[in-house]
Amino acid sequence: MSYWKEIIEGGWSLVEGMRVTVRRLVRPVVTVQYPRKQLTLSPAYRGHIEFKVFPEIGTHRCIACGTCQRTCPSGVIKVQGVKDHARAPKVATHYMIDFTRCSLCGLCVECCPTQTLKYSTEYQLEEESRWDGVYDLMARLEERRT
Amino acid sequence: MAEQFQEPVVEQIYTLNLGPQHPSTHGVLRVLLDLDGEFIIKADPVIGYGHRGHEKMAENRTYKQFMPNSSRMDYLSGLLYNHGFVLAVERFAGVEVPERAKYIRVICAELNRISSHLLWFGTYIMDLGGFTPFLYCFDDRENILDILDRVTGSRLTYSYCRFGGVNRDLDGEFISMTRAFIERLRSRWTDYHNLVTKNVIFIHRTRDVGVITPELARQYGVVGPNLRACGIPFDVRKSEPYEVYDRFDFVIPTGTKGDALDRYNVRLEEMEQSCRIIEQALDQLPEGPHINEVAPFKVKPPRGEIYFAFESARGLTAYYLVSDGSPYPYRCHIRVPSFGNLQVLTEVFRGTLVADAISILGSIDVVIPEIDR
Amino acid sequence: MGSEMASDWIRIIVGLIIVLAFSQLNALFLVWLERKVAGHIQLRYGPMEVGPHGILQTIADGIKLVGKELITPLSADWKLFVIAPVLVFMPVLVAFLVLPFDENLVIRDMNLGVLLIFAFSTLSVLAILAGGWAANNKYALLGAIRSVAQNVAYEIPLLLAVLSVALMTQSLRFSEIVAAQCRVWFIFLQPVAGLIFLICATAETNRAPFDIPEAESELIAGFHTEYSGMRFGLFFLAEYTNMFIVSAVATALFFGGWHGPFGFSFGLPGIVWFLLKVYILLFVIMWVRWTFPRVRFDQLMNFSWKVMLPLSLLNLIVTAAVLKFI
Amino acid sequence: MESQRVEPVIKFALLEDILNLARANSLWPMTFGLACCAIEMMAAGASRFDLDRFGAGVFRPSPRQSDVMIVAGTISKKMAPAIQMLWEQMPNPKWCIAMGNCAISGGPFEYDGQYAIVPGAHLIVPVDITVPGCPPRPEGLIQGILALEDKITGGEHRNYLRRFRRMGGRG
Amino acid sequence: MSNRETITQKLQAMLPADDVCRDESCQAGVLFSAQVPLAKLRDAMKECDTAGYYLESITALDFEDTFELVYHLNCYEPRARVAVRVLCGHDQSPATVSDIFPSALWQEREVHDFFGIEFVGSPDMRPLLMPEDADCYPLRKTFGKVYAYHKRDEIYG
Repeated sequence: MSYWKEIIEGGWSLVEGMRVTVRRLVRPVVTVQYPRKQLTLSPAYRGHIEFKVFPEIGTHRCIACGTCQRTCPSGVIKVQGVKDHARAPKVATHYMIDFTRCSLCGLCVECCPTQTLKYSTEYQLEEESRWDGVYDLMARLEERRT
Repeated sequence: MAEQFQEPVVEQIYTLNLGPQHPSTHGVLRVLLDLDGEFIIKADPVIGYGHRGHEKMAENRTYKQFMPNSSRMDYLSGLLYNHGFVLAVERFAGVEVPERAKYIRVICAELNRISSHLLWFGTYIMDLGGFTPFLYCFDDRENILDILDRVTGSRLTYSYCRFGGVNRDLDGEFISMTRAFIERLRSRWTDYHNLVTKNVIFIHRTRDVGVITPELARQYGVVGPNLRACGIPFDVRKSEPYEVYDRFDFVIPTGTKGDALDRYNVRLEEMEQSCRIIEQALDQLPEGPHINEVAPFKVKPPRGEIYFAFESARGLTAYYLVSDGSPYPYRCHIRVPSFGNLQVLTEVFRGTLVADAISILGSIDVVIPEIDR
Repeated sequence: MGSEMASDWIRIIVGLIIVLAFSQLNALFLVWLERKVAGHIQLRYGPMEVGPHGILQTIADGIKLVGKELITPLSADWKLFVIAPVLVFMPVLVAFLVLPFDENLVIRDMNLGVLLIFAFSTLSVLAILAGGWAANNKYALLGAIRSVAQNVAYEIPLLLAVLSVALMTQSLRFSEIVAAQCRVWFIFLQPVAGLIFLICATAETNRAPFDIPEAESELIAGFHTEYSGMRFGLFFLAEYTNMFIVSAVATALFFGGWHGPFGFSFGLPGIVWFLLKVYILLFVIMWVRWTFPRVRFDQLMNFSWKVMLPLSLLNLIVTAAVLKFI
Repeated sequence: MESQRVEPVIKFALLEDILNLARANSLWPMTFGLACCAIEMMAAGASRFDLDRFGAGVFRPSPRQSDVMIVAGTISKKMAPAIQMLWEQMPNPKWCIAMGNCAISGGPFEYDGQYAIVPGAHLIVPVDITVPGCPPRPEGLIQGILALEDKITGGEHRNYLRRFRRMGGRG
Repeated sequence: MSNRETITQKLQAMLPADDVCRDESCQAGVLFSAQVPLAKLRDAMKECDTAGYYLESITALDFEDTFELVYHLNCYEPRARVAVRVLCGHDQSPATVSDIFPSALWQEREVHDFFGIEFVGSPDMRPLLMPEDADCYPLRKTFGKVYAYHKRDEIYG
């Protein structure tokens, strides 16, 4: 008789499973239609790094000390700076990052002595070729400021 | 069925190649199966397709620079590995960690464990042929990723822990979202049990399939939920309590027979235990700094070695660090749970059907880049 | 004699054109319906962007498949490899010949209509075997062998269930079977046979819990692993048209063909009732597919030989006994 | 090893347009996850960022029936020949998306002493679209697929079946 | 008497006193570490096997003067990890333990992959993680970019 009991029990468990799926069928859909509606990003989201714009001086405060260049585990950052005259503070002129080698660990943002780096909120990136992933932070800063 | 299976006399063995690209090998694992009809005579997993050389990278980077690698080995429980690495170096170099940071780390680690088990639950049922539970689990998992994204900044590979604390402090929103998530997850268990656990096809596909006896588990070094399914309550959080795990009371779920169904039940029960840990941790969350400001920037552990074991989602994982006093580790060996878990397959696959092999491989829950390091 | 022959020919040609058009459009609609039903069961939308609510999605898939390169593996037995998709699609079309869409809307009402359908539906198994074997791919071979074993195992209970209905109506002609159900449908008189028929039908079309031949997680893509482009498209369309035929036969045999429920037709023509019931049954088959995991191969065999066969035999005996003594 | 594209001899403008439009709107990706980015690819296919809305949700396991190969994860030297074989097995109008930093340029695992990985999928497979990020968010992958659709139909305005402008990214 | 007490007595009986050190607080994660000569490796492992231990990991350390193989064994009791350390020169090759602990099979293959240490008597020594045609031993300090290369006593004093 366990033969019949097993069949009936098995059948009932199948119907139970179908009830769960049909209830989900009528439940509202969870999808966020991405290109039309976008999710609100979390405040801590880590995109690629960017310069902070300090209101008092209107631009970044990078002194091209190279700490971030040395700390980065995968050697993503290349920075160059120039001094006006012997005793003037050094100011960064070129700041390039190869984002296709970055692992978003955040060491550069923390080790920066002048705290001038922050995470951008770019998350919809796609490029045609590998070399488009190299970003020039100076140009982005100008672009953002204008 | 597997015991009375003798080596059949077969003139021409039909070798099937569960290739590096196969929907149910969770990554790039290749298993060479010698088949007699549908039954497997010999299984020989070939690994190394996901080898990235983590241990060599540890020898030419400082401890802080090896941080991103730690969460990329087992990307399903990235935060647990990150947490383990940071704990190993802190105990080695003697760095102080404020109380609040310890609780934050435990909460995030347990959330990551639940998300790893949820993904296992989805992919395991998909291996057995049911597509829908996979998407329900991803729906729940997205909630956890939102919560963790809110505080760590990334969804999968976290570099959230620092030597001496965590990168960013929790806020009220995080706590309310976590509590809401736990209620939501608990309310869904009845649905999942009706859909899968009570399903007669699922039960027939998993009961008495891939039985691992305690003796076999001991010989092959199987750890984690697969070991607890054979009835041995061995959990690093209880046997070698690290961080603040000794302040929470939680039960170690164990199975009896050690078959795929027991592994399934043990993992579901573990998700429930993780929820309990998170609730207790949220209740006891102290105030205070989230990072030890005076922690040295360049960590220099003393000469010698440390073997720090912690419980990742798949079992006992350990960092074996040898230091020569410089900020660069001399040798960093990572003992990975899935290494032993996968090796036991050569024994368990013998005599089973191909469909059973997929079910066993799914129930053991391996992540390939974790094995290949 | 001439005019009678001529009108017969016209009927055949018009019927053929309607059948070809209907089966293609219906298959495209079913693929879209399946992806939408699967989507909404899984709390997502399914095709949305390609045309309003994604209705042009399957047309885009079809055109893309037509435009794909047809790869024939070098070591494959190319003659069989090329014939198999055509062989799998041909019996499916022939089965439309005898389906009772409405009172007199049947292309050719043969007195052995039911037998014809099942005779041709077994042909598709041969095509799957030819396709799997010719592809010279280990997974395809395993898939083909499994599909043969499965179809043979589930053919017998299917026929026995149909036999018990034929016993009640003393005929294999569709129109008579449907006519006999004008007041009470056979599903109420033969519930067990109906259930067996539905289960074996899903197994026959390699669907849902019984989709062992093209088990995605075990045998990559089963027998159509090596097929690309429109050849794979033909297998795909054949599967959905097969689903339509099986549920049409189930409606005709058990759910009262073109009759409304309990004789009240509420003014709707017969064909509307028939298509309504067919699409409800199709929805149930899709619903089952997205709910259950896959049965293992030997459990499949045990289920057929140890559960389905005895039950259908018992049902046949009970029907015969009841008919004898009334 | 740059395998060249076989250009058809006769070009019918209208037929080419229709075919490209159909191909763009039914890109069947091959389930081919290597490492962490595979989980984000699954998340993109799951119910919150549904890829099936664009017709790209049918993840075909066999290379014969797939159009786009999404290389998601680190390519180790042992895996490179397998990837090339898979690329050869795909029927011809085929595209490749390199998803994640490891597939684009070796990502965090690329340094001068690296012995185990191939620094970038472009060395073994012709890559059409790269999606940087480690791992890129599912929206990034959807952007990549939409960019591939624009590349196939030759410009966003020519994709008549889709009624929204692609936002974000550089566009 | 718990497994870890039996194994400590057995190993202490087998080895001279100075080769064995016991650290109750397990600060370095290991309760008991024993420096075993190459010849006695197999029977030390047999002791651990009979005492109910399982092999957790085999690690090879590369120093200028010698290799060192560290076998970590653990049992299902709190704080019961044992480390069996074996010094084997660059040219010597230790005996395999894969017949005592089957899990050692893959771990020895991995150590052979990365360091080129031959294990006598191991059933198959095919490369595990490296491609089949790998000729270099990557984890040796002489291969590729490495920070430092020390002698053993510079670290272990």
